Amino acid sequence: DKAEQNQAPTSKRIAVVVSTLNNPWFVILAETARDRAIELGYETTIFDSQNDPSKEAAHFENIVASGYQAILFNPTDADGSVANVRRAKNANIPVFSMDREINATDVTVSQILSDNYSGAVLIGKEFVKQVGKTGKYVELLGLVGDNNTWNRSKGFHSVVDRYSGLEMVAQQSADFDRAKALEVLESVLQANPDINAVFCGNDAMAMGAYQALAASGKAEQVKVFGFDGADDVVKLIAEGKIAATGMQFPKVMARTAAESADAYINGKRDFPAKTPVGVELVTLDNVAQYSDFGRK
Amino acid sequence: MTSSPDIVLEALDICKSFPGVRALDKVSLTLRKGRLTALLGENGAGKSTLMNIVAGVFKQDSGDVKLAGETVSFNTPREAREAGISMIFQELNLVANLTVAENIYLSREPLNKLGFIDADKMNKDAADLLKQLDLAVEPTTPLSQLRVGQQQIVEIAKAISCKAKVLIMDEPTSAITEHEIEVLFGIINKLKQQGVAIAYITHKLEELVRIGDDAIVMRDGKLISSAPLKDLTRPEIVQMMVGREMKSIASRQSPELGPEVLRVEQLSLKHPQRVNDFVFKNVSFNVHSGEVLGIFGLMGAGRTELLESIFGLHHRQVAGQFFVNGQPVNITSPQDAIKLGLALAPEDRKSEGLVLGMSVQENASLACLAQFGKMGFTDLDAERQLADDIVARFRVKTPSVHQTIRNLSGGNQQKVILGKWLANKPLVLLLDEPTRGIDVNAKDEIYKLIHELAAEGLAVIVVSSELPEVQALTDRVIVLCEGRKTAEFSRTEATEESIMSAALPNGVEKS
Amino acid sequence: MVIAISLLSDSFLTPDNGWNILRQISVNLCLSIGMTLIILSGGIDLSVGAILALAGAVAAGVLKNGIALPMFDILLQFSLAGAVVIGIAVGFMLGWFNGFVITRFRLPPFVATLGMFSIARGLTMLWTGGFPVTGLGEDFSFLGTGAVFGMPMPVWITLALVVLFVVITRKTRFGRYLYAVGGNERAARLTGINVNSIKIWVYALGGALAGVAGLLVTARLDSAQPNAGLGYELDAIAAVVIGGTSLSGGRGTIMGTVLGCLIIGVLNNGLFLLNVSPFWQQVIKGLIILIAVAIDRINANDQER
Amino acid sequence: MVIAISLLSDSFLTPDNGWNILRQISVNLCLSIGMTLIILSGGIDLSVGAILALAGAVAAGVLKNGIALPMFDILLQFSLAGAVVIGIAVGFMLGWFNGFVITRFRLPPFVATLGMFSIARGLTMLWTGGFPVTGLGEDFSFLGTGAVFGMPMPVWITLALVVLFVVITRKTRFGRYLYAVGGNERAARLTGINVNSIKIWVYALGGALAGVAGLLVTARLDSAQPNAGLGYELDAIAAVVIGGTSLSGGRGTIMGTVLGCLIIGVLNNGLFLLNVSPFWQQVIKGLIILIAVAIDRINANDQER
Ligand SMILES: Nc1ncnc2c1ncn2[C@@H]1O[C@H](COP(=O)(O)OP(=O)(O)OP(=O)(O)O)[C@@H](O)[C@H]1O
Ligand SMILES: Nc1ncnc2c1ncn2[C@@H]1O[C@H](COP(=O)(O)OP(=O)(O)OP(=O)(O)O)[C@@H](O)[C@H]1O
Ligand SMILES: O[C@@H]1[C@H](O)[C@H](O)CO[C@H]1O
Ligand SMILES: [Mg+2]
Ligand SMILES: [Mg+2]
Repeated sequence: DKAEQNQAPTSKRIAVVVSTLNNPWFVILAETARDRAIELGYETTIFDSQNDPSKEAAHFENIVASGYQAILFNPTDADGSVANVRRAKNANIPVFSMDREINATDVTVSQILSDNYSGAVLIGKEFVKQVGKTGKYVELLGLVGDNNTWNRSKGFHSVVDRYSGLEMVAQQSADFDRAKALEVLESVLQANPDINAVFCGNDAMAMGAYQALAASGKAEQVKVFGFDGADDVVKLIAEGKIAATGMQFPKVMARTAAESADAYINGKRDFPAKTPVGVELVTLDNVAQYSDFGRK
Repeated sequence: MTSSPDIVLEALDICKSFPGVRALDKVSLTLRKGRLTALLGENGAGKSTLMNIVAGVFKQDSGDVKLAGETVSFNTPREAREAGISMIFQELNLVANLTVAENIYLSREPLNKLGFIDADKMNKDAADLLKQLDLAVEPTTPLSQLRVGQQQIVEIAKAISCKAKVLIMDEPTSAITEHEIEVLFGIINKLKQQGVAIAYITHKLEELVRIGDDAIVMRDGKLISSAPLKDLTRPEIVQMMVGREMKSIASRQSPELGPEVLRVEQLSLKHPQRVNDFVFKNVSFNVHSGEVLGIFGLMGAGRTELLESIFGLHHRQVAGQFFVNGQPVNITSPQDAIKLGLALAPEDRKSEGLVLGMSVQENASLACLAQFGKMGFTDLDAERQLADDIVARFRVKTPSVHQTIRNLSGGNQQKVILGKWLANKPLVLLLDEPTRGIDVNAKDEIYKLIHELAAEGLAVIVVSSELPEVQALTDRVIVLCEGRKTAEFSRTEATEESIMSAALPNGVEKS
Repeated sequence: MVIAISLLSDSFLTPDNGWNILRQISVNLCLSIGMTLIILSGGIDLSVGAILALAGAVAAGVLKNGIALPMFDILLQFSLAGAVVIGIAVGFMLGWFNGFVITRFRLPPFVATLGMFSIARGLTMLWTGGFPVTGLGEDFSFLGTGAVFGMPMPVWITLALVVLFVVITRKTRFGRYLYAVGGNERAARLTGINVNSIKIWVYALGGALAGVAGLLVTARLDSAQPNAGLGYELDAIAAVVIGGTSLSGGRGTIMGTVLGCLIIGVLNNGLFLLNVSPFWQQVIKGLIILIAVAIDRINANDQER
Repeated sequence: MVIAISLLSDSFLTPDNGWNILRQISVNLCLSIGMTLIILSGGIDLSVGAILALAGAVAAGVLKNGIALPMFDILLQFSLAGAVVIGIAVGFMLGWFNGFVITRFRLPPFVATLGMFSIARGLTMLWTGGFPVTGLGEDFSFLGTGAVFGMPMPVWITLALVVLFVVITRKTRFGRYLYAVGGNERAARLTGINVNSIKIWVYALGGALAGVAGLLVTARLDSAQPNAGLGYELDAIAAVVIGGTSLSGGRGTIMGTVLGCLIIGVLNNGLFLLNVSPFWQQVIKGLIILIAVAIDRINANDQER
């Protein structure tokens, strides 16, 4: 096709397009994908979409124009990214999405996904187990424009809302950000000093929430639940200070994506449309098996 | 009330207050067809305020304005203009980044059939107008490239181009030279013949002989007199303005000259735009302790830039040598100049001399703040003392030293600037048009001050465009013409004819 | 800069990449044209990115779902053209509100538009519930992804806007007044220009252009994202300033802004093509902006003196 | 506003919540003090948020890992005080660089600091590799979370800075020159003030204060986040402007800025206390900013005329 005719590639190239590098979780994802692709013999570049589907669109255009062989893709948005991927598909560049789903099955070769909803269901169940059937809690949402925010929130509520004794006294956004979570919880605690638990849409917010609680001497009384499996949170779970988190496997997803792309380039064509990578519940009981963002 | 047919505009018992100031207290004014009415009074008497009310800029607190017998009330200057009242404001009201023609026709641009601005017609009309006014600039020149005097002429062009029935001119001649004044007077007389009623504010009483018909004199917001000019003598007018009798400027005695304090040799400044051209070239002169040296020249002769160059402003473009107390020195910035004992009161007080948002006290101490207090802290009491001293010594009219300096009249602002520099105990004082826009009384006070300072041993260099001022003030005059020093006169040689002929470019004859 | 990048990467100077760059700058250019007007008039607008998001979301919403008026039991359906008009109208109205607040209550434009930023972001979230509006149909997508005579639609649209606003700024009274108001507001007022009305129009136009930009973004992605346009106001201001327009008003041109957008676009594109790591990209981009504008300044100063 | 919130929520007017609000505004206040100086001098600084991040990351990095000098085979270890000094010094130097570029090459401050924004963000990513630097020890955390005599450390630190800079702006020559430069740069220059040196100092101080803010953020989170301070520059500018400082320079006070920060802080806190939905929060916040500043304007105008 056109791109390939124009640019007789000097070497084999793979692009890693990541939604943002402003969050270490994605840095791990992107760098693991890159490193694996390099190991497999590709020249590899990371493109940072800065959480903006339009910037992502620009990356895809540039990638198409300069003739990469495959794209390892972490979308900015399930819907907003569809048109971008279609553009690559039309140029015959295979796209393997990682972590986040996109709402179209026909455009990617394969989606290697974190099952956010199910993971949050697991957290919800653990929440009921640890907090009990009555109590007050706060939910800290991630970026309100991000669909993982809502997948996690919905998964969690699908369980917890069945218990009418569990009252959500505040639901606020802290943008997946540690500093914001700290401030939001500080304020929320003023109005609700008697809460029993906090559910956070990711671990950065769980850390911020934990710090707010620790600072006001409520860390013992209030249970914190996170999502991701970040380093600090895993450590605090081991110390019994954070209740649980949903462990995602960014490194597994990234490696799988890179290896699939390599297989595709070498002629393989049958890939499952979706490869869900389960989210595992990490609690004090099983924390020994985990390190940051993965199993030991 | 008798209304005669030649009355075009009447203002009746106008009152207007600003916070803390009663700017107008029952002032009335009548403008007649084909006659020029002068508004006279000291700085702050309320002349501009009255005219701003007539032109729709301010609203009066009470009183009526009648145009052709009808009471009118304008909400904007545009409404006034559409009713036939056009005003040249005291402060330039031009847009620096537009061209000359664009400024003249701003808000009245000619349009072509498509509704777009007809630039060709506009430039052609502007060119005609500029020719009438004898201003030799292209209509397409950006206004920012014109000097203040030329801009003032553009302002005049703008006002007369709307063919108004009433034309108000607030100090139109304060920034232009003899030649332009001639041209302007010609136009004024023509407009009068066409029946235009003119209100004219000026501090240059001698102009009135040439163009004036009637006059009102104001003091502290009150009307003192309203009469035909032929019934008034100059001393009477001045006395009414000031409220007391005034001695005319004491003629300057030949001073005791001290040693030479400043000498410049072969000073040249490259032209900002034109390669290989100079704003001024190879200018040399010196000045002694106790001496007042005048620098005369026509508009654009290069005097302002000469002073600025001495003060270290254009040092990358300047060639030549400076000597202070006989020693060769480098002056590469105003700081250097100040350290060597120089002080400059710039031409444009408001935009260059003062921080308008600061108080009298803060402006007064700005040049010598380092003298008060230690370790970078300012001793506010000492600062206050300084400001009080300046206010007392120079008789600055201000309610308090904490008054924002923007609210002072021009003469009083100028006194603060002088005071600020003197606190620094300079050797040489550079004054660029020190009395522009300043009333007779304040002017006289500033002359006296300058002479006192010289008597105390200061060297003073005064740039002025007013011949009488140069003659009254200075001990020696050098004349610049198109950037060259064309003559140097001692006090006795400095006659009007000799100075003017040195100032005029070759081949130009003055009518 | 262009030369340096082309020497370093063969993919840079290809026609394809040329269209790429133009398509990529079209949204920023759209915002930057409005921002130029606003800055020329002596103001600033921090809300254009937020208005972009709201306009895109509203247009997408009415196109997809219409507007239900429960009290009359009516569902208004909108054609593509209707949705486009509504999107632009939303931008226009919010911009108009900016101008109204700035002139009526004399709020500093910085504060007024910062307030609007927050309001429009919130309204977008309320309108969309935080979810993108997707599946807007081929016709609408065509605006963002189609091409006519080989030239991408967004480029056609922005080209038309550039021409329109070059004419407006250079040939019309409105354009002239814009410069006058920004250059010397007092003089403009005393000369009889209705300064407030000019300002309100300027912000309203800036808003309408943000509406157009919102349509372009939405059409390109076939999806209205609730957090679209985050930070775009700074990109637009940067393009305007790099293009030589003075932030204090009265001086600058639309063509300068086009150049500013091109510089930024070429820079972004070139750094990717050169395979610079994303972290270094930021450092280099910052340095190049500094150097580009510094060179511009040095040249300007040489001419001035 | 305070009254309205207290009527609506009992938790608002408690001493605890008072400390809470003060602790929360301390970072913004720190940046805003610097921003006040910069705006008073007639400039603007878009890089303070980015400088905050870099300063925090560098301080955390040297505290945790020291600096390795491979060519001398030395590992420099840093005490807490050393790390604090280094953090502030990093801020100071970047700010100095801003001032240098602005005065030496006459870049518009907007562009120069936008360039620095990008550079400092990139450097932060390069320094941290995109990962937070965590586990900085009790002593360091104490700066952010501890309290002395019941008053939180960040509040002590910012209080000291407020006092210091109130004195500097009101009592020192430097402060006076600041107002003069911002009020009329040319007149200041003609009066013999070294305008360039004042400006460089102003930006350097702004940078140093961003460094302090970076330390506070890092200490409070016990972690230097690479993306710390995103968007904080706008919050700081907003606080300064809401506090009555004119963006054109020369007019304003530190105490006004303190008030501006308080208004924003009370607003944020109150909206959380009332558990307003995040979507509505943005709308309400925008409206309240508009209304607060409009009322301020109306009062000011009443006094003026
Ligand atoms: N906008 C204003 N706000 C406050 N006070 C003002 C304002 N304009 C003028 N004044 C005051 O009103 C009085 C009259 O001022 P006005 O400008 O009319 O004087 P003027 O006779 O034109 O003086 P000059 O010869 O210096 O131009 C002065 O005391 C002045 O300080
Ligand atoms: N901004 C400028 N742009 C272009 N030329 C200028 C500019 N300013 C001054 N000049 C030129 O410099 C020369 C000297 O101007 P300058 O203002 O020093 O004259 P002056 O004798 O002080 O006149 P004035 O009576 O207006 O004060 C003139 O030839 C003028 O054309
Ligand atoms: O899956 C990722 C991570 O959880 C991150 O912390 C926030 O964004 C989500 O999409
Ligand atoms: Mg006057
Ligand atoms: Mg001059």
